[in-house]
Amino acid sequence: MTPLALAAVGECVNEKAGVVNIGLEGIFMITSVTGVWTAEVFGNGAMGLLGGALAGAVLGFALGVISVYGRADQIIAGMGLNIFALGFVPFLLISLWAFPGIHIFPNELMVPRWITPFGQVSPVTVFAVLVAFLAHLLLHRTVLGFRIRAVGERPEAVDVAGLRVDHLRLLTSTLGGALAGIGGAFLPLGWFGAVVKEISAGRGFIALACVVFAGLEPLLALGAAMLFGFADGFASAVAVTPGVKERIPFYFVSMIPYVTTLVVVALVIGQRRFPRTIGRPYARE
Amino acid sequence: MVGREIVPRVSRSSRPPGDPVLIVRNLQVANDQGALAVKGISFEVRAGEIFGIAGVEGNGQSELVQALAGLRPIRSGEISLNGAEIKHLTPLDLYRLGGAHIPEDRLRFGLALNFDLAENSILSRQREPAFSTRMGRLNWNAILSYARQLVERFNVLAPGLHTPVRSLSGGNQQRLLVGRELSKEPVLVIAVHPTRGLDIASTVYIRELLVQMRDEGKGVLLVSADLDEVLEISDRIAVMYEGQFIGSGKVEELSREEIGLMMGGITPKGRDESALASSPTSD
Amino acid sequence: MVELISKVEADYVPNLTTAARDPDVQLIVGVGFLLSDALAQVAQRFPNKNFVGIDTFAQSIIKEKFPAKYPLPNLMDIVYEEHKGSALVGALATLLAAHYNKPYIGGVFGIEIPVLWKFEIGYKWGARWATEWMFKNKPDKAFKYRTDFVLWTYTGTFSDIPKGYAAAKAMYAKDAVAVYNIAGPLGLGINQAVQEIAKARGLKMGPPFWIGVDANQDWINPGFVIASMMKRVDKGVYYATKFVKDGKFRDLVKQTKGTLVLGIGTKVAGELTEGISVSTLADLDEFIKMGQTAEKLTGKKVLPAPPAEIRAKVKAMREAQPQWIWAAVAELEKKIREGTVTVPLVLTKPDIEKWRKELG
Amino acid sequence: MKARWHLPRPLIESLVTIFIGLTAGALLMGAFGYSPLRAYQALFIGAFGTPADVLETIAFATPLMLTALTFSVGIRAGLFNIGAEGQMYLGAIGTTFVAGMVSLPPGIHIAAATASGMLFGAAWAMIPALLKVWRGVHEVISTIMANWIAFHLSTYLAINFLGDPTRADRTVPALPTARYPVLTEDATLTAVIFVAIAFCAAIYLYLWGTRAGYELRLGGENPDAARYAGVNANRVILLSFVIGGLAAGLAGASQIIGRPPAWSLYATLGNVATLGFDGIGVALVGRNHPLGGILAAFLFGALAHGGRLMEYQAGVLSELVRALNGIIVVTLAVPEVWAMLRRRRIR
Repeated sequence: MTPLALAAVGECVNEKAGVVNIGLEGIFMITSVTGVWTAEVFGNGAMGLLGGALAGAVLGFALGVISVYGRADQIIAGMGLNIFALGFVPFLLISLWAFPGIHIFPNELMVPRWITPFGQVSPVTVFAVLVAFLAHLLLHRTVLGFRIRAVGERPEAVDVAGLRVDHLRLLTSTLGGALAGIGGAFLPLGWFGAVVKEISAGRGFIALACVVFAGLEPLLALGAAMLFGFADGFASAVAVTPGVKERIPFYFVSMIPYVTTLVVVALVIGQRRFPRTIGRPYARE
Repeated sequence: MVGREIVPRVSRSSRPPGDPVLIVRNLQVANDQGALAVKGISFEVRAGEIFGIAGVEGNGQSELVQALAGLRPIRSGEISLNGAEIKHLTPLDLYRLGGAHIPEDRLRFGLALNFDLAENSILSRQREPAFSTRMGRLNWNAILSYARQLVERFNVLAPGLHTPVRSLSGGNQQRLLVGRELSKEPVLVIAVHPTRGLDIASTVYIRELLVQMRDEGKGVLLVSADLDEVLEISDRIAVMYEGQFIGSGKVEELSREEIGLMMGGITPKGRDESALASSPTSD
Repeated sequence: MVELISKVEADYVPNLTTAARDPDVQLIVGVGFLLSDALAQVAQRFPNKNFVGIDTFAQSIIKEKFPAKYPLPNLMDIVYEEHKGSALVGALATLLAAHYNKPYIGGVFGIEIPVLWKFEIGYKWGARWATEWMFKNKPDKAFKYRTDFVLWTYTGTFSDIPKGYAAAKAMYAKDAVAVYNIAGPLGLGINQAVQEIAKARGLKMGPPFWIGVDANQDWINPGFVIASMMKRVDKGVYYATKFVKDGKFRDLVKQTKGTLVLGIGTKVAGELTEGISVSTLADLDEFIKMGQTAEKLTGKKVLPAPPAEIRAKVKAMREAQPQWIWAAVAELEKKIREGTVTVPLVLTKPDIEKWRKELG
Repeated sequence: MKARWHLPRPLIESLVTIFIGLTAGALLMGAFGYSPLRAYQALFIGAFGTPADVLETIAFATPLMLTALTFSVGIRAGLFNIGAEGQMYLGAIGTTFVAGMVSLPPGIHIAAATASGMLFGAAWAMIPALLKVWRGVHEVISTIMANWIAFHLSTYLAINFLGDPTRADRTVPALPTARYPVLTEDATLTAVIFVAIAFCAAIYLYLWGTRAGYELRLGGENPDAARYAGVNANRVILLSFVIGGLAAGLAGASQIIGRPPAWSLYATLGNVATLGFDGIGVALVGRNHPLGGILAAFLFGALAHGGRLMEYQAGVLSELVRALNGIIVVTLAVPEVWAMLRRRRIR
């Protein structure tokens, strides 16, 4: 749920500014590797999260430049990033660690968890919740947030007002990339204990679904991430219950998160409104 | 507008108008945000006349025309086109009943920029038997010869029929579009800002074409933000303000200043609206 | 040795062809049952090269399609008796459950492809054998085998580690004493679940345990991996290379009809050639040595802790379990080796249905 | 007659992006200590070194031109149909069923198995299509979710209904009457390539030669103009998904009854997986044109087939080829690159 929430919240802010990043899946994949690599270099899991954030920011910035100055088709550029990651990550795994498909890093590099009366909580999870609230405040209570929303709705007005449309959009896409990067690094360092080549298994796209579900509201996105996290966990819990698996083949249980996504998005979509210029580059007339 | 060049006036004959080809009663249309943009408008356009709607842009003209062209749903009211009552108008209904539509934004509605000239020449006419068979095959020979004909008849300057419309000048794009619409043999022509952004030659040419249509006995509904244009070629004029007709009358009866004031929402004479639904007897 | 990793399984023919065309190559090894068709085809086209498939059944394809050529002289399938190894760890887990008074044992599987049925039924069969053994030898601990005794689930993935974590977590929540990993990297997810419990309860050693598969995975989390069901692919490759070097390859193909079975007590030409076992401390040492070599080669840290520490922890864990458990597992292994018991080998749908009815 | 299609510029643009992709790949290889020169040399020899390699390259191109068509037709209609992957899985299932479980006379059997795959693909494409029509769900999300669902569904069907009782790893093989003839012993190329090319050509004729095709392209080119022209937007959505699904289904069929040695679907779907995603890059390099897609598919087929020799001789993981694919896609998404190029040329 944590990576979903981080990526979805970042993408909410990004899409508010009118930029769509379909490449979250690719960012997850690449930053999971860079995160582990940094963690190993510094011998510290938290540094790994930073390494993920940095790589994510670079990727987000690059996509931002392509979208803003290159006037790229953002969906195609994002898909390109996903395809790139699909090939680049296995290449990276074998180039960095000389082992195909998987790399297990030393256990002490795992980001430690806090033990609370309710169970163990990763600081990153707490951070993700915090980020959602901060993003909400940013968008709705600050001047910068107002500008970000304005850039998505009326870039021409923002432009006339003497603000830089390009800078604002670069800012949000870099920020979105960085958050997704923390999520990507969290996958191995806070959760899996290893990097595998298909590490994100569609989570980047589920994060996008959370964004749609949330109608670009960070707090709702957080809720959506929890819901999908729950659907995922629920699927696994159902799968092991004796008596259930004999009747419902596990294949159908495995579909639960994806079917949930489809159904939920189909149900709420009519009530969601998206910024006027979403996905479209801004060109001064 | 500043620095406007003088456009030569279009000459026209005067002829009594015929039967109404378009009757609109109490039409209400909402805008994209769901607010009422056209607040109960009634009027007629008769064969052989140009009915001009003047007004500052954004007073509901776009919504009105889109409703008449079947591009926007009608909230309430009635439309009768060429004798047929239509509740849920679609673009195809409009064409089927003899309507032609020169849309306000040619780049948005009227043309597909990356399609070539020939393909654009049948846009909205693609279903006509002349251009596609019953099985749905496009008849390229017919399309090309028709496009060639359009190019010649309406003086469209283009390197070839396979040139993407994107690379034509604005004037030539509009000539192609207007030519395509007028060659539909319509009974009603809806023309919105037909000469906006065009060079003088094209402007004059297109106004002449509209007048020619009128003279051939077709009804023309002209919507334009260019007051000169409305005054120059219309027979009757209505001024639209905040979704309603604030005033109307025959072109001879209205002064330029009067219309200018009405466009600003001021009705000097407090004209009643009965003139709008003019029946032949009220002349 | 050059290794070619196929990304699309349909690439196999061209992949093998690429290797076979290299004049310096004498032996081409393909790993994975999906290579069977490709091996059968390419081996015929390059009669001068030797081909080995791990987990394949290329010769049976030859037998079916080109009976005149069977067995192809330059092709050897190497197959493993994973069901037997799975039976051993199934028994081990069950005995642990009896010792610690736990209600369940677990198994986390990958995508439900029939190959995994071997593991599944082997594991459950071993569990049942252990319950029967206890009635005879350890009546105070004995309990009757129930069809819900083994918690098992197919996760539909061999790579999505959290699925392994979630499945294992649910099993440990039901107080399963040990969970068998039959899903490759998903073992790391199982490990996460174990670690979480260990941390919450401040444990230095299981229970809960998990059981490794294929390679020796005891070192991943010393003290919590009770053992691994080892399938020594490296040994298969080693034997094959040795046969080629000694010039015995084609003779052996003729003798074995092209299929070399590596398992428990399996022999070739009178020599013991085994490939399946439950990990021991000696195996651990061997793997630690491999890890150290890898660390030297790559300059990167591979082992989670200093070798001596890993070894000490694993040793302590093993010694903390009562001797009779290890003895019972050894007894089962001996019986399997002697052939006095037979572990069912399940590969077809009717079989799996029948056995699931019986074992749960 | 004057050419309807101005090939030179798109061709140049595609070649330039490929060059950019290869350069970026060389930089990546260099950064990780491989020799790009050796790698590309091996790649080229691997793809074109012998006549057999050329045929193998073509065999690789076969499914790619079809999954590319799925994406292209979507883009032509203004939709991002990235569901070729899942539609292809279902196509493979449909074909496997008719080819392996049903007995039919020769000739008819091939046709029926092919058609069944195409229909399954089209049926699966209806899920995102209908969600779009009914609820306005964006097709990127629905197609990707449908891909995952298709993966699990197809594995389930393959193992539980189509499994080969004697072979644990795969479904029943296609009966000999349902197999496309192998063209040469040296490569895995079969006559299915002709079907694939014919299908691409037919879709080309359909899109540019029929009213429905015209309306579909108009819908993608300018939705407002399409509305103006009386085009039913929902019809365009459904039609483009159906065509895309048929193409992807045919791609799936081609890997079952048109590709030795297995003539069946692997239980892990391993012999079809990823071909759908790879089609996206192929489509873009082919400028979303059905015929351009054929050319681009040959190029990507060469990369895929040559990649193995690159891995073998230069030690560069052949997966890198897919990373190049990604870079090429990103480059093609940026129109400003071409604007820059044009400006330079004028200067």
